[in-house]
Amino acid sequence: MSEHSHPTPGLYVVILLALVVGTCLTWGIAFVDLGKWNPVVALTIAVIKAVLVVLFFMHVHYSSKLTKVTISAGVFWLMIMITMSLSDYLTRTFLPQ
Amino acid sequence: MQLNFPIFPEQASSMAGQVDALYLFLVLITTFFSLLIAILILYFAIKYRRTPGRQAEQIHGSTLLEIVWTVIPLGISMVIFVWGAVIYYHMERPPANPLEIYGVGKQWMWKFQHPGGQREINTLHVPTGRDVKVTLISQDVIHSFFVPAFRVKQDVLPNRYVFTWFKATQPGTYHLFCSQYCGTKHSGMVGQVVVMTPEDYASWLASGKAEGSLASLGEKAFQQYGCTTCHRPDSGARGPNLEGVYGRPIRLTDNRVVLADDNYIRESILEPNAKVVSGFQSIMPTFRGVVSEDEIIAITEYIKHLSPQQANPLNNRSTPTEIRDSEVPNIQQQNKQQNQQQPAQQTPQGKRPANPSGKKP
Amino acid sequence: MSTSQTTTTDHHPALAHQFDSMEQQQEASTFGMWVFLLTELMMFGGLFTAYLIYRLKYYPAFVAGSTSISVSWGFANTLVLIASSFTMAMTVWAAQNGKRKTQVWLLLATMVLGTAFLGVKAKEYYDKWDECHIPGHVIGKGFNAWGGCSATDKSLGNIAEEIRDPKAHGNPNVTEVSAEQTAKRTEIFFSFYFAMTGLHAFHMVIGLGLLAWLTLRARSGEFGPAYYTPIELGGLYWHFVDIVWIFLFPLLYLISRHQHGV
Amino acid sequence: MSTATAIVKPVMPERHFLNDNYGIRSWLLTKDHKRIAILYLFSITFFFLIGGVFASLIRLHLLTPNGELFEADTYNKLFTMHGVNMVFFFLIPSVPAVLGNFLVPIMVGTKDLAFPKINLLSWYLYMAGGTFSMAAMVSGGVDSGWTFYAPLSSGYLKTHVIMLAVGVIIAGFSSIFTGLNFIVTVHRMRAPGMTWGRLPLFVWSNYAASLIMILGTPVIAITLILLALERGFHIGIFDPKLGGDPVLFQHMFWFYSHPAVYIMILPGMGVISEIVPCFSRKRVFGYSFVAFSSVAIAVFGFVVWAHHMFVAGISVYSALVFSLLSYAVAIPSAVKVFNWTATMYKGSIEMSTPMLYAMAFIGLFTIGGLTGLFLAALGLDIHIHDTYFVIAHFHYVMVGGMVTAYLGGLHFWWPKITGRMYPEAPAKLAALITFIGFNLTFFPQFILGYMGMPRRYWAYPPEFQVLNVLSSAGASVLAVGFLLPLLYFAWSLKYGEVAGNNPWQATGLEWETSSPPPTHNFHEIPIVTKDPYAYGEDAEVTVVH
Repeated sequence: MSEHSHPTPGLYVVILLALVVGTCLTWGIAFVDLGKWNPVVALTIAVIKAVLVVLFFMHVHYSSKLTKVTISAGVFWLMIMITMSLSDYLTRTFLPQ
Repeated sequence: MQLNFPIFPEQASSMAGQVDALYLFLVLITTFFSLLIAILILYFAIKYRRTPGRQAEQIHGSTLLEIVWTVIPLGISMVIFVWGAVIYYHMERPPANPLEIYGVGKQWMWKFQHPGGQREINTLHVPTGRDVKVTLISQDVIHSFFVPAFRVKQDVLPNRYVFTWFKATQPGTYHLFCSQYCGTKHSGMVGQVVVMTPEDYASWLASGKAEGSLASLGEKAFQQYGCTTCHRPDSGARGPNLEGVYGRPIRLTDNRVVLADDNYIRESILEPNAKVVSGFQSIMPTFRGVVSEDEIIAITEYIKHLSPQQANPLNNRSTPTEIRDSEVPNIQQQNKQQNQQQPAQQTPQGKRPANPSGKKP
Repeated sequence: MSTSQTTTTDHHPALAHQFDSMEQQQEASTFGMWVFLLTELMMFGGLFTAYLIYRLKYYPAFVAGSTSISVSWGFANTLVLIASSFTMAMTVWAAQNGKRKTQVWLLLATMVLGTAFLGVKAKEYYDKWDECHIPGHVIGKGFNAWGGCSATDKSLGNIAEEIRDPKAHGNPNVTEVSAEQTAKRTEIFFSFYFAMTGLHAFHMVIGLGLLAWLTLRARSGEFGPAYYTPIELGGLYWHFVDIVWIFLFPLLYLISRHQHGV
Repeated sequence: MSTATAIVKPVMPERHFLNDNYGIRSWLLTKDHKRIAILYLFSITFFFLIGGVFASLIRLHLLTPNGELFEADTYNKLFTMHGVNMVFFFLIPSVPAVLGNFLVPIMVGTKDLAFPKINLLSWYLYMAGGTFSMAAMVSGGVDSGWTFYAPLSSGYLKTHVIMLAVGVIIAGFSSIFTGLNFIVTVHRMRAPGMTWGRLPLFVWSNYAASLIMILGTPVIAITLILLALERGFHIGIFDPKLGGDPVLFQHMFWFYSHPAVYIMILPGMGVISEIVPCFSRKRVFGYSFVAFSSVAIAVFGFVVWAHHMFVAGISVYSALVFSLLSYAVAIPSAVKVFNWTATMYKGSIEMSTPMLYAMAFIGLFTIGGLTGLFLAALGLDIHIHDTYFVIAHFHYVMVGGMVTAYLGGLHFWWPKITGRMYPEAPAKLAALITFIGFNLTFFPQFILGYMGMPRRYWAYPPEFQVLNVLSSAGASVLAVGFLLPLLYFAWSLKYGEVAGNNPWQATGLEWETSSPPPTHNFHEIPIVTKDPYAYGEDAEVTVVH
């Protein structure tokens, strides 16, 4: 990895600013009524922020394919857990309590 | 020790034959492949045993063979899947016009309530030739209602109704097991299912001491807890009118549509504010910790029997909230069909449970 | 075979015996960290799955519970954590470029920010304690959605009151009875709030321990362009914890905020 | 080739990992993967014996139908502790932590695992987890069943559920670290020339199992943590009384615990893939299919978990999906069985002890796997779910499959680990006894299960007694079969014939180094130029050292 290029402090500052803007945006939009899109927007911003952190702060943008595959596998497995669990809950009348 | 021990369970329900057929098919498959592999291994081990000078013939593999023994098992397993799924679907889809029995599991006993008001503990009497639907709930941990002779099993969950159904074919006495580990006396949570001919069953029903039908018990509870104060048919009522509501889609304040089934009624008693009917205020207090499971069952049964004076009101779709079929979530469709048969329900000897609507709430 | 045991002379002191070269060591260590973060992801993932299912099930209660926690503190904490991620990223950069003093200062800055985060978290927890919004019957004096089981100010933490607040222009059908029932169910929201933020805070504490250890090693000049793997691994861990929070913030603090105002 | 080995009488190497260092410290603080494997060997054997004692007591109790030997509570504790010990402290770590730990670095041609300290830590975690579970056992036992189903375990039992759960969680982290070490080692530490296509199948299968360890185990950890929180602080997660959902516990539990059975069986399959070619003197048939089927099992294994929940109240549609997907796991398993069988075709087969175990494995695993089809078939599973049929099925896979493979592997690599041969005659006898005892124990349980005998029953209807007596009788035979190896393995440490580097004339890097191997595995890091299992080409050449 040492031969690969590394991000510079300048880029780090840009990412930091992007993250701060993202956070403020999340906060601000939370008070605007978007109906059912509120959580979607909030999570989309969260995903973008997470991707920025992963790519640049965690250097994945500059890392080997193996690292990228590893991360994708993790996300994929998480999705398996969530979607397959929900496949049960969403297809029965929800547990009345 | 019984030395003439059986090695195959009795078949006492309409489902048993179907399940056994699949079982025997699978036994056949298993025997065939196990023997095939065993014979091949032993044959190779002997035929190609190491003798001085024997050289193995190097074979790297064969893609054709790999494909063959991928596709054949895949084909066989798809047959098994479809076969199993068909039986399962049949099991999960309750029959029209069943005899409805309620069962409550608790550490460590089974309680059953018949529509006529008869109660039993650890014993369940059912007639032959009639579809019996057992609606189950647990008072504490998870239990499982298991009658091997019928090939039915259903985990019994706390706080949620589940059901299983069967059609007994052979009179006799069969095991009832709890098959989900439920604590110290798990193996003591056993009982009997007594299957009788319809005539015997009728006389058993008649001989049983019932304090009145389940629905009439429910009516008593309904009045005792003051439900009638708000749930009235007149226009000024503070709660929705419950007449003919059972089995119908209901529109809620948040525009969702749910089905008024056993679970919905139960939830509305215990957590009234969770799904409030459109046009009503959520002012009903919770009855959690006040009513018992048995009473909820009785009240549910009572609500089922509450019908407006029209002939068959539950088939009448034009409810006050105007719900179209397409709005009802798919999963609920099948429940609905089954539930619409409800008003026709009668006990075998043709005696309707004490008519609660005689005293219109 | 390039390296074997005989050529020990050109070994970097930090090269472990099982590796052939510093490069292999660094690649293996980084990859190992990623694999570990995968398990962490699945661990938090289990919680997120459960959270999602209950959020669907008890949505009104989750809204009420979410509204009762302070969005300002959560917002501030998000910024603090993002800033700490930045200083951590800069630490790795400083190590790569052999800036020893900068490394130490940046590590200290990261730790200060991390501690600040935990401080805010502690303050939030204390508020919930004060309002008797701790789920269960063992810690505190039992859950009380009406709040104020020990506080003098009775208006504090009355979730039922908040649900009925005219400002809450959500469901016009809210009545005293239904508000009470919803308020009771917020207990399950708080179970998840404490489980998720608690597990996250636990990771922060471990992270701070790691950073302290790294600071000591950085001070002795152990890390430079040739060897900075531990700093990088610490950074990966710290950023992961940051990412978890990036999701926790909207999921816990911002459920249907628009109905209730700040 | 037999003449070549007969002439050169092998001698023990002067220095090897066992005599490089002495003293308790050199063991307890060792970072050598081989010594850690030995530590695991002893501790796992210990837990196997404890679990075995519980199993024997269960079978003894079930001789009579009315529950005459133990109280119901005691019986419930017995099967709980049997399950917990065997699943979490024997089956999951057995092949990976003992044989895998010893062999994976040697097989890929490196000096040690990537993270030796973490490897040692994982043994300590295992022991700490074991200590918690033993403490729970000693302080009164736990009667939750190894599945810990809520709300029974979270709200109703009076025993030390939390302590046991903590033990399982800690042991889980031990497993995570082992998996992590394997994955990194396989990716980053392979010797020059050791391409993915040349990796021994044992490494492939351990790699696949490691994937499950790192992706699945954290979920059981968080599940049990939530369970412990609910039990300790009465917060509502799973208990419906507190607003929770008990089915969610089952989803999360089986998300790990179903793939976990592949953690158990995959490394066992790897052992068989080594033994069969060696004693058939043949390349493994369809190398890449066997290798990829391991990975396929690991991946598909994650999407089938709810087939444990067909009667638990999940939705009809989800049950259909999970049933369909369950058959996806059956295919790669079948592919493996066919490939092993084909490997024997036209071989030069020597029926030594490891081969006997391997053949037993193939047969028993076939039965175990095929009876899994019964349980994945929805309509049929309704009847046999939670009966002795399930018990028989998973013991066929776990004992008939996994334990058999473990014993086979132990015999196969015993000369490599200790430098000495085990005695062949008693070993063959033990293999035979195990096979007979095993079938006698568990075959009747299939019939019992279809008859409807539910599992975890302290007392049962009298018509089930004959089959239960048969099963118990088989268990006593099986116990003899399991105890015999203990004796002759111990005996062989002193009196066994010196094995030499490659007593089986097998291929693979582990056979190119001395037996026992030196501390750093190889005197010189090997360069791999051949395909794996290159039997019949120049296998003999490698023997001469």
